[in-house]
Amino acid sequence: MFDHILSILIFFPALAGLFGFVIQKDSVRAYGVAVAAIEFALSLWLWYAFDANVSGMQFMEFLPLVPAFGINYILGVDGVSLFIIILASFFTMIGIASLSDTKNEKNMIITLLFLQMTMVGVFAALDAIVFYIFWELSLVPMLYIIGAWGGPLRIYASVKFFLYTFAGSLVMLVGMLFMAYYFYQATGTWSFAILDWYRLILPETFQLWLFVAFFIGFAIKVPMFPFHTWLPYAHGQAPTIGSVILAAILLKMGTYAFIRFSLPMFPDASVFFMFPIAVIAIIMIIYTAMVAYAQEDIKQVVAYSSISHMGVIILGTFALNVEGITGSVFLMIAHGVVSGALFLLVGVIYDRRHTKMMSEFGGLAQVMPRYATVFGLMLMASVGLPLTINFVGEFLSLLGFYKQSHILTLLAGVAIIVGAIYMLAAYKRMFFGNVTNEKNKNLPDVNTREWLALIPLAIITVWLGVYPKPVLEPINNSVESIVQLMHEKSITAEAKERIPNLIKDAEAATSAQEAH
Amino acid sequence: MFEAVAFYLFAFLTIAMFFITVTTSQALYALTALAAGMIFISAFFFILGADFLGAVQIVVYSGAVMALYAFGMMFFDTTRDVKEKHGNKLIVSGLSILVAVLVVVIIAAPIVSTNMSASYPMTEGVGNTQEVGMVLFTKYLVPFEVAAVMLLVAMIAGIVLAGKKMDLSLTLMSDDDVRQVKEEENKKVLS
Amino acid sequence: MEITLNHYLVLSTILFAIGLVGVMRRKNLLMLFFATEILLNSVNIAFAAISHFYGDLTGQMFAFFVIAIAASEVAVGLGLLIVWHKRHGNIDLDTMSTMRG
Amino acid sequence: MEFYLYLALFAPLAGSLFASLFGASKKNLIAGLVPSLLLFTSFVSSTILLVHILSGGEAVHVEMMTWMATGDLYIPFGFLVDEVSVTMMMVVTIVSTVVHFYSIGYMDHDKAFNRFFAWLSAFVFSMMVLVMSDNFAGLFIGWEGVGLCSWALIGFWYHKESATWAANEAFIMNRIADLGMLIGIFLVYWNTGTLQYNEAFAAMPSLETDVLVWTGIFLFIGAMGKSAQFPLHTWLADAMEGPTPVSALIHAATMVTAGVYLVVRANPLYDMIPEVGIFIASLGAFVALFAASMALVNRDMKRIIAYSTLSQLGYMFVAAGLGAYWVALFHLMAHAFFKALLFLGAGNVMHAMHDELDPFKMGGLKKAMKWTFIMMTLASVALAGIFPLAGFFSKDLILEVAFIEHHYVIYSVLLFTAGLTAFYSFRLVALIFHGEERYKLFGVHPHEAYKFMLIAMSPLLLLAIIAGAFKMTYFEMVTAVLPATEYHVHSAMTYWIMTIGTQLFVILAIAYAYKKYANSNVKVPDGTSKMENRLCYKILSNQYYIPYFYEEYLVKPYRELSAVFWKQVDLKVVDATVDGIANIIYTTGEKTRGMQSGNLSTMLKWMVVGTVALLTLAVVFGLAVRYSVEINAILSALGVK
Repeated sequence: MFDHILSILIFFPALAGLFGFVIQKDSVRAYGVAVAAIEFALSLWLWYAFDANVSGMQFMEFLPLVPAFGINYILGVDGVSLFIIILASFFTMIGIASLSDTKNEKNMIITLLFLQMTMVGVFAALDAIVFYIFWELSLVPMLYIIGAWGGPLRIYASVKFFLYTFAGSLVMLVGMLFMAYYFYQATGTWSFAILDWYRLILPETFQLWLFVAFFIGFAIKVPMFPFHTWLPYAHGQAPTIGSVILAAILLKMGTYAFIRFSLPMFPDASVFFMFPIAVIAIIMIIYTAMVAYAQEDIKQVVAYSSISHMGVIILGTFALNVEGITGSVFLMIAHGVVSGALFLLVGVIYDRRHTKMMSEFGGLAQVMPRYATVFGLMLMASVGLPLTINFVGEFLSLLGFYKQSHILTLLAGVAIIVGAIYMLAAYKRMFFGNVTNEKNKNLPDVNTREWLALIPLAIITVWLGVYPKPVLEPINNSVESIVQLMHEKSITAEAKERIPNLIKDAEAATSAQEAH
Repeated sequence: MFEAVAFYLFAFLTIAMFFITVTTSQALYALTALAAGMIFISAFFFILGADFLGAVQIVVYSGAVMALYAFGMMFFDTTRDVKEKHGNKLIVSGLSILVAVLVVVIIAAPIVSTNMSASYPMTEGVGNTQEVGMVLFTKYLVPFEVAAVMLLVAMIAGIVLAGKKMDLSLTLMSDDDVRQVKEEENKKVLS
Repeated sequence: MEITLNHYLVLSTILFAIGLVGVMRRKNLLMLFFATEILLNSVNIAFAAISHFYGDLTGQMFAFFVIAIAASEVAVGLGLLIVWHKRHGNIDLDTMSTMRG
Repeated sequence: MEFYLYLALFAPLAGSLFASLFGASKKNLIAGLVPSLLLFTSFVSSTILLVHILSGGEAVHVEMMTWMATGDLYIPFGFLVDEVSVTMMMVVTIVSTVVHFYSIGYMDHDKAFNRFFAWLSAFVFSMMVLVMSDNFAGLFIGWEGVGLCSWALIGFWYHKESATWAANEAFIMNRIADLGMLIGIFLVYWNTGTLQYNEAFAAMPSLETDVLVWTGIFLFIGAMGKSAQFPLHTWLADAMEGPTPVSALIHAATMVTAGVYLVVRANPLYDMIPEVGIFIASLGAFVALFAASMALVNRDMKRIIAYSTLSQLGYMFVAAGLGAYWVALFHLMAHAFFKALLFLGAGNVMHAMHDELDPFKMGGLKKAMKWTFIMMTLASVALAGIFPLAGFFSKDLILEVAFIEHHYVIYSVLLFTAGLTAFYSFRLVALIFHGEERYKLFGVHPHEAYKFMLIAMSPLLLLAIIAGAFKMTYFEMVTAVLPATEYHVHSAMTYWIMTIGTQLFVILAIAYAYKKYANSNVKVPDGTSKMENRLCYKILSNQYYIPYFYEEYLVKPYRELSAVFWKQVDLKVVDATVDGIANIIYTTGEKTRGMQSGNLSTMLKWMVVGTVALLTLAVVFGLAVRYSVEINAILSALGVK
């Protein structure tokens, strides 16, 4: 059975979702939680069975779909995707468990289960077409979640979200088709398998064009400045659970795809575009942080802070060395946990007051001390305090990029300042001061169901901040193999120089030791 | 010399007939002129040695198609003019000529660049009809059969479309019945 | 005075233009069908002429199929025409605006 | 010994977690007592470690577990107890134990008693991590940790707008410096390949001077933030919004000295780059004078002490910058004792005066608060550097260092500042405890603090008095790891002249302060007196208009720019562009909709137009293919290809 663990992980929730249509309305939540819990257990088993010392793909599955054009159903995980899959199943579980009372609860839970299928599918797919299918499919449940359960502007927001990301991914599809065509030209056989594409060395001009094609698709998903404007609307209108999943998992698709596609396939183009992208990332970091500071809606603050953090992830990815990429992958997970938790926390107060405007609050620390504590913890994690999960990722990302550029890292490091500014300002407005609004006087503190979601997140936040090794190690091994591949594939002298050669370095190190 | 005279004569006649077809406001004139034009065209085919094609042209157009049009016109009042608003004539004729020139250029281009060779050369001493038969029933057999099926389909379609309520004869019905039938029709249309 | 391929092609062009003029300016549906016939025939002339001057039968074959298509088109077209006339009592193009977007 | 190390380190954490269990419940004495006792345990463990080190034992070095490991980077949770860190540990544990016990009394009536102890112990834990870590990353953990706790404790009374504002200001300003620190850490890593102190410092001599200078500068920027050096100094005075024990522990004795500790810890680096050292020393001297001048006219008891702290930090940086690391550390230690004492005394006064901070509204309190009066006076004497109290030994040493290193400008600045220090310290003492009992005007009935609070303070008093006696023991101990430069003035004559001169100068300043403020003519200033309208008074009392400048030219523009970015740029440019593209497509559809009039004739015309277009394309491409050779020739002639 466990030979097909990935397929099971992908299709089990979808099948269970289909089955969910016949479940009684009263018991659907229990059913959803059970399904998600089984899925989470399976993903944990995946982690348990995962061999951290192997840098390549594991649990590979292969099923021919259109052999004539080399389109096959190929799955596999490595250290980069493993934890995002676990995170996806984890968030679906706690998302369903902590779902506050919504209309059409049944539809919501079934939609979430379908969404889970697409999320796991994206991160497990090793065939470009399969990847693309899941990538696009993931839009549908999200569109539905925003459009059906969203706020007053939900139609505008969901259509914008859908069309924007869809337009970007069409460009990406063109890139994929051309890549496959080029592969055909070079080898005489068609293939959409990513691992086959890894082996292909492209001329630099092709790399540049293909990189741009893929970049547009990914950048909109991330979202990178200036393609980010769909995100605040989507977050602003989406229900809590939608925001949580969107921020925690869906945004990671873009950054994950950079590591899965852009870097190993186009190493020279990556080096060529490194500085422009770094500049964009810095704009993302500082500009969106400032925009976040100006917000009046707490959810928008968190939404813009997501963009700001994604900037750091991008920067780490384009550090093109092991430290930076490992850091960015770790930060993906960290940001997933922290921003997911922050959105959940915003949802907690929204459920009570049905408003997200910060001016409506103030002095909540007196009324809801436990809530304020958890919020404070997540806020500090978001700000990147050491011994919280975010710091590890941010530190490594910036550390990695420092190798490439001093000045740009200095600018990007402003993230830790501006991040503190908007977060603390928001916290101050919401929690400090006296309770001025009558409606806030008798708010109940966090209830059991909310604790159910928040406690695991808080534990992860601290645990992985103090002891990130179990996660960092598998990521590190996979990233090392990617970096080595990039170094070997690169053509230009600049790329050879910018991307470290791990084997040579290792040999040099051992010979130096021997010399001692 | 004979060829030239024949060409110019028939060319003039064809153009004239077709010109009448597209300009006259009387449907009956147009129909007649079209039929004449079709027959004159067949003359070109004979001049060009495509005897079989010429024969087919006369049979199909002047016979079948024209008869069909004639019958068709009996269904409606052809004497009543359709009021025709005419737009900018310059645009219409300009566009027409442009398209025509382009089509000819495209058709003629491979010939002008003389990179075309006969894939089914005409054999000497064999009649055109025989040649046509040879090619049509070997190389073009499948398209030929498809065309046959298509014609059959078209025939059935024509009958079905035009022949609804053929069992009712308006001429034999009383005026009230006709009115009733018309009302039913209108209802259908409105609904 | 030799009659060359070009003469035929010019003739074909002229007839095609006449046909297009008919297509564009007639508002009577029946006339539209007539104009279509003219278009098809003008091309047939070109086919036959090329076939002749290059000693290749393909042109003639093409012309045959064109004629076959023309015949089918007339059959179906007239059927539709009649249905339309029964419904609306006229065959004026300007009244046919159900495809308005 | 490892056991004591872990005990010293984790006992405060355990205390913090214990207290936080009661975080949201009512005041519970247990929540205060247990952390205090645990801290006492930590203090005992530190003492055992100190004894171990003093008796010539090896430095205790443990590696608890891996923190981060990726690529070539390897960061463990490693802890090192050597001569320097054990000194810091002693300072931290002594002061914090005292402050903890004191706080049980001080926070007696506060609703958030439990929360206070949770944070206070958490702070001590962070501080211990900071001083005990054996690598830069661990240092940074503590560095940020103390920042967090400082934020939470400054904003402890979060219902006060000023408190939360000050908390955020402190955190953000520290973050600015932390960025410098982080960059410094990156520099260390990429140039030496490690973040362990010993390995990194061992690799440094082979590096280029440029790199070392930059590393030194960036690390020092980090130190500037924590130690509130100019221009990042404004948060320290505002941080006085926190409870007074917090000010005593964090903003006088421990956290603010972390910057000095960093420079001392990185002494191998700063030894190699004397030019940066000079900069540090000059900045320190400047801050010493600058802060002292602001303390002269301030009318807020706690702020005066805060400025004095700032000024003393300047002294420490002078010593550290000039390479006299052990002197800096010694002054750090002595200062921690008497300054914490001063603050706790101020806390007593505040308690007695119902949180009144203006010393002009007090006066004559020595009758009501005898013990507090004695303690504060002695602390002030120590601060002023009068023989034989602690301040004399440490502060005079710094003056000597400056003199011996031939930095006479720095020396004279520091000497002058010493006079100012004495003046404002005793201005405060005089205003509070001497003169007329002005507080009666405000209907306050002062009372002495709880006995056990006074007892809790007594160790500090003792240390403030006798700390100087340990100078030689201390010197022998720390010079095992720090450069052992002894500072002796060449001729005994000069030495005596200097010492006695300084003493006289200081005593004169004290006498002047008493003369001016201890008499019965002192009135509560109402903004009309001649002095208050002088320009220099205004500049000083407005802190050189620096907070005003920051508010007007940094904070406000940032806020406005943020609003502009959001309202104008993000919504009106970036988002509008996207919507604009969508709108173009939408309106194109809307406009061309007219084409689909449904009129067959029109549509036929359009069809013909389309045919024309397609056919034209066909012809053009056909021609292009046919004449491709010529076209290429023309293009290449034009230089396109």
